[in-house]
Amino acid sequence: MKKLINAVDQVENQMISGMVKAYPHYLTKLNCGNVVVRTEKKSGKVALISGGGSGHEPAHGGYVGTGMLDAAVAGAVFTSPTPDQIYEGIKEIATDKGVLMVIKNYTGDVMNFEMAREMAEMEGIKVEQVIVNDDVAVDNSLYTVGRRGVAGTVFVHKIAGALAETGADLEEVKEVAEDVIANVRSMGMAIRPCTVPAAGVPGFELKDDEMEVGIGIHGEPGTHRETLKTADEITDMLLDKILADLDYSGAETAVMINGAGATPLMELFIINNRVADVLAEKGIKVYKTFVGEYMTSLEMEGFSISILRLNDRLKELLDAPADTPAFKA
Amino acid sequence: MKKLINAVDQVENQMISGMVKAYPHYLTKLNCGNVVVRTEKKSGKVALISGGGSGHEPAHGGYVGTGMLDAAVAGAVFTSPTPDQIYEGIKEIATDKGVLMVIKNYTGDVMNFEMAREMAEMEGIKVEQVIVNDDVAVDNSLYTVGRRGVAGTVFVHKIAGALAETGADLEEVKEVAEDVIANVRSMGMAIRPCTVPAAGVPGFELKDDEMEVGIGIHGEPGTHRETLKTADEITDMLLDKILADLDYSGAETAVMINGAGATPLMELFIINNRVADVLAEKGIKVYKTFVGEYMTSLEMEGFSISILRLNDRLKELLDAPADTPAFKA
Amino acid sequence: MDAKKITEILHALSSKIDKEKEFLTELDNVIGDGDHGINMARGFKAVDAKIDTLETEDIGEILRTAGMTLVSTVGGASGPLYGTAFMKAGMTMSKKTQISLSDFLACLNAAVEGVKMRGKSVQGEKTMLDAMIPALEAMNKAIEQGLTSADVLKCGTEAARQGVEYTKTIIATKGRASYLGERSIGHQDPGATSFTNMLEAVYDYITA
Amino acid sequence: MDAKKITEILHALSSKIDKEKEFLTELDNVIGDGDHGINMARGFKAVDAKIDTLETEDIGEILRTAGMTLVSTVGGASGPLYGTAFMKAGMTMSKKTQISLSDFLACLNAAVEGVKMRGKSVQGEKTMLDAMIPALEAMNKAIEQGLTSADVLKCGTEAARQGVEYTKTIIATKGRASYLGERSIGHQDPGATSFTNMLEAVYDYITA
Ligand SMILES: Nc1ncnc2c1ncn2[C@@H]1O[C@H](COP(=O)(O)OP(=O)(O)O)[C@@H](O)[C@H]1O
Ligand SMILES: Nc1ncnc2c1ncn2[C@@H]1O[C@H](COP(=O)(O)OP(=O)(O)O)[C@@H](O)[C@H]1O
Ligand SMILES: [Mg+2]
Ligand SMILES: [Mg+2]
Ligand SMILES: [Mg+2]
Ligand SMILES: [Mg+2]
Repeated sequence: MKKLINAVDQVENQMISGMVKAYPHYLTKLNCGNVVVRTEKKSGKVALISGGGSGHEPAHGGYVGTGMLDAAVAGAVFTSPTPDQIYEGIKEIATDKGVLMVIKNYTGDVMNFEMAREMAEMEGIKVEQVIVNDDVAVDNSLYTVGRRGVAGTVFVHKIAGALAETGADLEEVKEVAEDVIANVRSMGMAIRPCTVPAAGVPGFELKDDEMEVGIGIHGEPGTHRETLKTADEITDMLLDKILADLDYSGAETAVMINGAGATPLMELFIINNRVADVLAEKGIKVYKTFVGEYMTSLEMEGFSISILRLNDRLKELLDAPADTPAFKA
Repeated sequence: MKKLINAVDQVENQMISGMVKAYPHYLTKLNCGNVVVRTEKKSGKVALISGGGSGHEPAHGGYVGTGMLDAAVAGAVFTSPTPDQIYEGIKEIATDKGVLMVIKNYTGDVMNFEMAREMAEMEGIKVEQVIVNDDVAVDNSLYTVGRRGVAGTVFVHKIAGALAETGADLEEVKEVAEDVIANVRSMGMAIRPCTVPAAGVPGFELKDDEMEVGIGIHGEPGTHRETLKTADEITDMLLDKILADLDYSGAETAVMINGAGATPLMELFIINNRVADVLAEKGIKVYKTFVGEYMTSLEMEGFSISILRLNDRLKELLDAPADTPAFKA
Repeated sequence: MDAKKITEILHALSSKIDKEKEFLTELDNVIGDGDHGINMARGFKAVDAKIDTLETEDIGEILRTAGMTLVSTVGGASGPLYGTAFMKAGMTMSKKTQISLSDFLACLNAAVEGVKMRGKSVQGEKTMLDAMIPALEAMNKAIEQGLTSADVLKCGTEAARQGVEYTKTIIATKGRASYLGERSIGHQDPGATSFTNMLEAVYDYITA
Repeated sequence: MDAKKITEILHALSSKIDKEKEFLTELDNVIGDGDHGINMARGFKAVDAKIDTLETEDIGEILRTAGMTLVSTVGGASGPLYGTAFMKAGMTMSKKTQISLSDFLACLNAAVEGVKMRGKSVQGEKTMLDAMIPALEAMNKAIEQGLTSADVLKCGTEAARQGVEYTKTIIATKGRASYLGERSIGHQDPGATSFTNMLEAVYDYITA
């Protein structure tokens, strides 16, 4: 394992400390595990909290700030945070307007957030939640606990965060978050695995000419493994699944080409070159494109495509001002 | 070579096309090689142009927009662009106020930009240039052509671009760019090499426990190769060289922790955690920190630290609005 | 049985889990993400430390504290599940300083309900419930038959072990293993195994 | 010698460079970044195509066009250097339809001045100049002695080859090789080598 770290049991807290020291005007760390909140607490608005395991940087701390999240909670690498951490975050940011939890659909995440919610509700804090499940790779069948939440989550933060900033009610903010979830689909792939520091060995292995299609953001297996293809062919494969899952015809969309962590930006742009052409050909209008690292998997090499079907309201909220370390609009 | 590309001779143009398709409101591509200019040409201001080989994304196209560059020119991967490309860029953006070229100190870059300048001057365009040489790794001795230009270049784009946006004269803009150059120092290292697509093999090789210290942004050798150390030890080593080269005592600074391309953000934050502590201990105040990928080297794994000594004017210009695909302030 | 004994039993669970740590992790490696033993051992180590600081006769408080400690140190799926199980058990014992065998079964019943509620799961989904529910049923039956505490617990551990065997035969439809679909068949569930380990520890304690 | 012959000579340079491509690249691998042969071959291929489209008797225009083509297709350090060399040579031949031996030397002189100006370099820095300058001096001396064109060029290529040998003995202080410091000693300069190749091609053409 070749990593730029100090000790495997220090990566999470040194990461959070380094993040807070980089952006003190945006972020303040609570004294209860790796929880960051807005340095300037905003009142009179619904407060948003999200989080998950560490290793997805800039998610989730990078999205704390004006127009997005009010708090982010980071568990151990690829492990859900515990309810008490989440609860402390909720308590710190709660306003009269209530709190919305944005959860990615993993058993551990859902349970830990829900427990935190119960704890907060016992204190009289109004809490609602939405569960993001944008990954179309593994089908939502009898044998799964539903689809996984991946990079589309960032659109939920952006859009629900923008509405919350206007002072909208908890129900409205939850409703728009669910509107985003209903309209966003994602799928990813990888050509090189990542290594959880505490594990010390790669999460999976690929041959020199192999790729894993439909991979999750913790390196979970996807639909299948096959011989590496060209960027255009891979892009077409992912787009096919995404476009088959939701009717985007005639719609305006927001597109995110998300790097898994070790993918050069050059390659993400080459992929976007194809995405733009295919969507144009199909008459799907791209209103805005995001290319970069939004929801990573340590040093995994690969990418995901997320496509959000917009309506006038989502469009307006996507464009609304946001000022966070990792997302500015 | 395992890469998400279509063909080795297509990487540069598909990258630029993908970038322009992602950000059409910011970028327009000229019909003469890989040159991008602002979609909305700004008149009445000094126009800034920069560039270099491809493979450093988001540099340089990502910095074209309000408050930074007016044009960026991309050569083949790690190869200086040719004068005619640069010249077309200059012609497109030139205003009565003149054009400033921001060049990184490589023989090829300097010569190609200077030829473009001569061509432009023959057309009556007023052109000045600055040469960025912030890399403290290889000493500026008899046996070198001076220091290399690396990630500190982004501060030059930001600050000179901000002044240009105010309508300042060419001489003033050049002077502030030189002020940045005089006050910024950088140094990098790597734990894994990158592969130039056309070459097909890594630019160098490192053993499982080795690192290259003082590496350049094209993977050029630095000061030495040694056994991999902890993130804190490596950070201290780079900081020592940077802080010995310029007197930062008592100064306010801007810090950039730049990922080489494949380095997880988690590790960059762990490095910043140490940088912030060391600078605090030495009484060097950090006014602003930038953590991310600003000047990359394809999928090289490593990072560089840049520290800019600020004065009131540089501070104000660093804070001035910027709206480009890769840098927003 | 008083608060002191309950504290001793919790320490016994902790050392049992620590002993089984590697095996549980190996099981989770096959159909999960290979951290169940590590997660559980970390949590019970924290419980060890925490309960020794408690100065209370209230068994409910001790169990609730153990649950909250698990919740705040285990993480992942098993943290909230076992945490909830112990907290719910603790609630049935609120303010009580003695615990009887039927109290114990009421605790286990509350624990099962807690896991079902928290995990939105039922029997037959290849989870810890596939050991917990049969164990509870067997013990309820044994108590009706008037067996001794030791024999009741013996029936319970027997049933739990059979439950673990049963998990080998079914497809996971909850938790990480569910992504494997049919490939999860043939492997025993780590959570069902760790529950069985705990029940064994209780049996060993009262028969020692 | 007229425009047609100059065009033929340029094609001869191109095929010579193409033949030496691998060797030049190998040399650059050792003390540079291993692209000199590739860069030069790409540039001369473009020159090949470009000059055939020219319909002019003006030798100056042909040389300038070759130079501009090199500049816009080679990139890196050698693109501007050789490009400038050819363009400066072309300027001395502006509007001329015949080229004499002394015209050729004037061209070479302008080329040397162009490289020095563009590269901010002088003799002894382990660059193409270490072949160009000795070749020019030797040919100037030979022409004063009244030798034939062929013999003058022979003296030039001889001197260029010696210049290449000399580059092995010195430290690079310009270009990428300069970062190697003392480690650049013992290796011949790629640019000095490619210049010598071109001069050899001219000699071969006029003696063929
Ligand atoms: N929804 C659920 N209901 C009941 N038990 C569950 C559920 N999901 C997972 N489990 C149990 O949790 C165990 C896995 O725990 P652990 O490995 O610690 O957490 P994670 O799956 O988050 O890594 C499984 O073996 C199973 O017994
Ligand atoms: N300043 C300079 N003056 C003269 N020649 C130079 C100078 N810098 C480099 N060269 C020549 O250029 C050659 C390298 O060319 P090439 O490999 O094509 O470009 P690059 O170094 O940009 O990769 C060197 O061998 C040397 O002869
Ligand atoms: Mg597990
Ligand atoms: Mg886990
Ligand atoms: Mg070279
Ligand atoms: Mg080169």
